Amino acid sequence: MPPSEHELRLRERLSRLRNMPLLGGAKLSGELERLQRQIDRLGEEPTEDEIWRSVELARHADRPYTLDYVERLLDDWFELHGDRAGLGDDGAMVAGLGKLGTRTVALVGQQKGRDIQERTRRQFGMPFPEGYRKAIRVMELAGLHGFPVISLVDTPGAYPGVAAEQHGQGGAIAASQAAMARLTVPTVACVIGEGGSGGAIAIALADRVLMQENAIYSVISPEGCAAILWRDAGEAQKAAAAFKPDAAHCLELGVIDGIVPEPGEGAHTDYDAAARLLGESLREAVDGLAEVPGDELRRRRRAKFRALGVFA
Amino acid sequence: MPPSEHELRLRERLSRLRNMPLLGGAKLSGELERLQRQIDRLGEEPTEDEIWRSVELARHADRPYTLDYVERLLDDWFELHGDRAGLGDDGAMVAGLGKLGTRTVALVGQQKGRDIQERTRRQFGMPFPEGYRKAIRVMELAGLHGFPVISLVDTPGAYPGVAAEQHGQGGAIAASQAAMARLTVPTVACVIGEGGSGGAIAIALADRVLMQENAIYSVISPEGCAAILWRDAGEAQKAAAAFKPDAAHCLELGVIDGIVPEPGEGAHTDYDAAARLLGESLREAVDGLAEVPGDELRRRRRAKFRALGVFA
Amino acid sequence: MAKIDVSVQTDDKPVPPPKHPNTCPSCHSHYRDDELEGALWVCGQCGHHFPMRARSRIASLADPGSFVEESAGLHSEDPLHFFDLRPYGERLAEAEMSTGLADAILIGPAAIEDRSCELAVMDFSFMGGSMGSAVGEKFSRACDSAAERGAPLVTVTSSGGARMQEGILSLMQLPKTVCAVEDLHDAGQAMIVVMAHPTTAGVLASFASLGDVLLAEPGALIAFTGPRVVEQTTREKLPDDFGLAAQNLRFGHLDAIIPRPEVRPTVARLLRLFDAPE
Amino acid sequence: MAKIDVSVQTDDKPVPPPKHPNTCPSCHSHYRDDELEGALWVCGQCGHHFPMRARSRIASLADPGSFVEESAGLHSEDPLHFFDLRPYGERLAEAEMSTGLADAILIGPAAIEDRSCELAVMDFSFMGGSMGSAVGEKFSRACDSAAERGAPLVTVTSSGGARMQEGILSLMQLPKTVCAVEDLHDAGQAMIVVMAHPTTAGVLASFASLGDVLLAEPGALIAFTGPRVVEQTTREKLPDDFGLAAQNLRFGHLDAIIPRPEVRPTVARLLRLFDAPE
Ligand SMILES: [Zn+2]
Ligand SMILES: [Zn+2]
Repeated sequence: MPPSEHELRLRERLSRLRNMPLLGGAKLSGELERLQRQIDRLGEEPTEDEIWRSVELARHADRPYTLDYVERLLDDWFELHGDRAGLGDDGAMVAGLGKLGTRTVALVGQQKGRDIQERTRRQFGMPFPEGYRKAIRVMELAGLHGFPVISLVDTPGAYPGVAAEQHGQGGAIAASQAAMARLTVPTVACVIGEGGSGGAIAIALADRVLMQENAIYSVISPEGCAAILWRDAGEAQKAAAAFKPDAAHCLELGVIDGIVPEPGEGAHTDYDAAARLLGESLREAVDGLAEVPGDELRRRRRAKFRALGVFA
Repeated sequence: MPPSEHELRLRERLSRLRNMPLLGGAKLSGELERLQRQIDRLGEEPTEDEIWRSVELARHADRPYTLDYVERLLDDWFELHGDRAGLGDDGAMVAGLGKLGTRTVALVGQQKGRDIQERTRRQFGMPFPEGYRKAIRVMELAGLHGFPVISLVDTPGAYPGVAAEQHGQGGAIAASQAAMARLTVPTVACVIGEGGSGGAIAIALADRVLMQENAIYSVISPEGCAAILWRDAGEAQKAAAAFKPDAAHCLELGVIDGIVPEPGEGAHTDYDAAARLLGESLREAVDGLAEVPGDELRRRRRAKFRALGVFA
Repeated sequence: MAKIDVSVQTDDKPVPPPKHPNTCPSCHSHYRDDELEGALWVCGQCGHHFPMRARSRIASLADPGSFVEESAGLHSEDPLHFFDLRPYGERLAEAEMSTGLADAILIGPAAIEDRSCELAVMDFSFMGGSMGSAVGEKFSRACDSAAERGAPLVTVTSSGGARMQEGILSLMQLPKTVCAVEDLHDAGQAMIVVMAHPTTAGVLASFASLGDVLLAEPGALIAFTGPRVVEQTTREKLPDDFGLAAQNLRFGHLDAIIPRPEVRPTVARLLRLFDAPE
Repeated sequence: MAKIDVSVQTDDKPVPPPKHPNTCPSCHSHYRDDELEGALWVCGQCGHHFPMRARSRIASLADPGSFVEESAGLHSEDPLHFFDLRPYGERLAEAEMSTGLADAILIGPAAIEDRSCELAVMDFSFMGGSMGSAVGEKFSRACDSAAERGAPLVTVTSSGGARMQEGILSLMQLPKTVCAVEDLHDAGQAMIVVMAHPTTAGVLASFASLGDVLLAEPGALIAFTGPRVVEQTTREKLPDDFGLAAQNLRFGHLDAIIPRPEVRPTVARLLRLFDAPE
C-alpha cells in the first residue's frame, strides 16, 4: 500500500536529520509508533540508561546473528569458504552469494555462536586475518561480476591472539578497507549488533552505512574504555555514556547514513520482523545506488569517509 | 661501435629462425664466433650429448644465480620481503626493485644456494607458495607504478612438501601466472639455469621469454621422466634426448623468443661476461616493449601463449 | 632432492584395477555397470565415488539432449616424435581405441536446469587425464565459446599430470589455459570448477585453481605434488588425509565439498546466481 | 573474553620513564640530550633506539631547511564534550603545552638527498600518538599534497592506539586515511612507511600497512593488539619477540628492518627508484 500522509511526514523529518535513505522499515504497518519514538529520541539527548540499554541489547544472547538474516533475506544462498592462502577458513567471518530479490549480491559478515561449541568454532565473532582475507576475496569476486556487496557487522573486535597477530591482523584489516575503497559496485553495510572497532570497520567502508536501532558502533568497548580512562572496568556504563556508541549519536555525527528500526522490544523478540525491516532497508539502499556509475560510486564513497572528523 | 656487416648478417639469420629480438650479446666483441656456433647448432639437430651437456651446465654448481646477475646488472637494488599473509618470507624466491640503466624495474627470480646452509635456507631454489605470493605482490606493485618486470627462472621445480601443499602450491602457481597475464607493463623472463616445470612457468608468462644458451626448460626432469617412462632413472640422458629441454629446441618450438649467448665454456666460467650478455638482451627486450600501450602488451602476451601447442 | 621434478603425478595413477573393476575399494561391494551408472558411480554401501567417464558425467550434469560437443575430432600431434619404450603416436592411438575419445577432455554448450553454460569435462581414462596440446586447446576454446555466448563455464577436472610425451609444449598448456580463463573473466563470465579425483599437477596449477567457485568431490586427491613424490623427495611423514579434498577445504583452498548427487543442483544454483541481472 | 575490545593499545604506552629519562633501558648507559640528539637517539653502547620526537626525526631525514610544515595549527575539536576523570579539552591543551605540537603528526613537503617528497611524521609524545580527527585529516592532506606535487609520501608512524576521547570519530580515521592512500595510489604515487616504536592498533590497521614499501626500526613493537591485552584476553603464553619488528619480518609483514642511521639513505634510494622515469 502507498505510505500515508502522516507516515510521509514522519519519514521526511527523520531523513532531514541527516539525508539518509528513507527507512524501509517504516513502510511496515505497526512500525510507525516505533518510528515516532525513534524520531523523538533523535530529537532529545538519549539518557545514560538508554545508551546502556543499547549496549545490552546489542550484545543480547538471543539477538539475531548474520546467518539468521541470511536465511530470511537471501535466496539461493551459497556460502564460500577459505582464504586461498593456506591459513584456513575462519568461522567468525561468513561470506557468500545469494539473491536479494532478483539481484545477486555478495554478503560478508561476522558470525557469533549460539552454543559454546559454535562460539568456540567462531571465536565469539572475532575474525582472524584469514577471515578478512576471505571477505576480501569474495568482495573482489563481487566487483568482478558487478554484484552489490552487503556486509553485516557484528563483532566485539578482531581476534586478539598470538596467531592472529602473526597472521597479520593489522595488515588484513587495512587491506580489507582498501579493497572496499576500490570497489566499483554498490556497497551497503549494516551494524546488526556490536560494531567493535577495527574488526568492524574492516568490512564497513561502504557507500551506505546503516545501524539497527539497538546496535552499537564504537572504537572501544565500554569496559575497555572504563578500564583505561576510569581505571575501573566497572565504570563501563559511565564510559558508554561518554563516548556514545548508540545509533542516534552515530547518526548525528554523520558516521552512519540511516537507522534500521527493530521490532517490539528489540530484534531478539521477533527474528522475522527484524529481518523484514532490515531487508527493506538493504533493498532500498542498494536500489538507490544501482544506477550510479561505478567510478562515481567509488569517488563519492571515498569523499564521504574522507570528510569524517571534527577539527579546526 | 656499430655492428659489422658480417655480424649483421649473422644476427639477421639468427632472428629469422623465429622472429626473436636480436641478441644483445652478439654486440660484444669476442662473442661472434659463439654466435656462429649457436647458429650452426640451430641449423642441425643437437646430438644427445649436446643436449645432455646443456642439462649438466644448467645445473652446474658454479653457475651464476639470480643474485649474481642482480648485483652486476641493477643499480640501487632494494630487495623486498614477505608474503604479507603470515606464512613468511620464502628464501627460494627473490623479489625487489632496481635500476636497469635509467629504468626502474621489478625483478623476481628463484635463488639456489652456494653452501649447504644457504641451500637449505633457500630450499635448493624450490619456492613455497608464499614465495610465489611474494612475487605476485611485487609484480603487481610494478604494474601499479609502470615498472617493467624482469623474471629470472632457475628452479628444479616448486617445493614438493607437505607444508607447501597445505599452503596451496597449485593455487599459488596458477595465481602467479594469472597475475602476469593481467599486467599492463612490459615483462621479460629469462631461464638462466633450470626451468623446472610449474615452478618455473609460474614466473615466466612474459611478453618476451629468453633462455641462456645452456639453460634447460622442461615439464619434468630427465630423471623423473626416465623413472616413469623407462622405469629407470638411469636413463635420464635418453629421456632428455627424447623431450629436448635445450634452448635450441625450445626456440624451434616457439616456446621462447630468443637465446642469450654465454661466455667461454658456459656462464660459470665468467660471471661478468655472462651478466653483460644477459643485461644487453634484457635491455633490448624491455626497450622493444616500452612503447607498446599496456592493454596491447597484455593482448599480445595472451595471444602468444594461447597459440602454443601442436594439434590437428 | 633438488633434482627430482615435482610436477608430474603419473605415479598417482590409481592402483591397477581389481579383477572385478566395479568392486568398491573401500567396502568391497560388487556392482554391475548399469547399477553404478544408475547410481552416478557412487557406492550405495559406503558412498565411495568411483571414477566417472566424461560422457557419463555430462549425462549426469546436463539437461537431456542439451549438450552439443565442440571440436570433437581435435587431437594432439607428436611434434617431438617422442619415443620412449613405445612411440607416442602408438600410445595416442591406443588411448583413442580404448576410450572412444580423441583426447582427455570433452567440451561444448549445454543447459543445466534450463540455464545455459559451457561444459569442459576431463576424462581420466585417456592417458591419466594428462594435459597436452589438445586438452589445452579445447579448454581454451571452451572459454571463448562461453564468452561469446555470454554463459558461465563449468569445468570438471581429473588429471594425473603432464603429457610428458609433448615435452615443453605440455608445460605451455598451463599459461595457455590461464590466459584463456583471464580472457573469459575479462568478458565478465564466471567459471565454476568441480574437482574430481584426482586433480593434480599442471591442471591444478593452472585453470582448475582459477574458478570463481571451487568445488570438489568427496575423497578427491587435490595436490600439485602427489603423496608418493612428496614422500620419496622429502622423506616427510604424510598426514592421513594428505592432499584430499577435506584437507584442502580445511586449509582454505576450496569453497565446498559436494557429493556427486548434489553436484548438478549445486551447479544449477550457482548458474542462477551468476546469470542474475546485475 | 568476547567483551574485551582489542583495538586500543593505550596500555602499551611505554612504562613510566626512569628518573633519568636518557638512561638506556637495555644497557643503562646515561646520556645528555645533546649526546642522544647527535646520535639520532640511538644508544652508542647497545644500539637501543630511544623514542624520537617528530621534529628531530624530520631533521634527521630531510635535507637541511627543505621541510615546510603544512596545516601546522590544525587541531582536534571535542565533538563529544568528552569528560572522563578530566575534560578532553584539558588533556589536549596539556599535550600542546608539553609537546609544542598541535597534535600527534607533522606534515609537509621536503627533500631527501635532493629528491622531493611529502613527509608525514607522527610524534608519540602527543597523547601516545593516538589517532584522532587532526591526525587523520593531516595525514590525508599529506596524501593529497604528495599527489598534487607528483612526489612520493614518506611517513614515519608511532602510535599507541585510538583517541578514545573522540569516540567513533577516532575509529573513522581508519577508513578516512585508507581512502586517502587509495587516492594517492590512483594518482600514481608511492608511499614509503617507516614504522617506529610503537606502531599499533588503528594506525597499523589503516595507512601504515598500505605502503608500497614497509620498513621498521629495530625493536619496534608492531601489533594490532599489544602483548598485555593478548595475555589478559586469551591467557596465551607469548613468544619472547611477540609483535616486535623481527617477528613481523619473519612472518612476512615487513620488507626490511632498518637501523635509524640507515633510514635516510634507504629512503633516498627508494625515492630514486620510485621517481625514475617510466
Ligand atoms: Zn563402498
Ligand atoms: Zn644501551
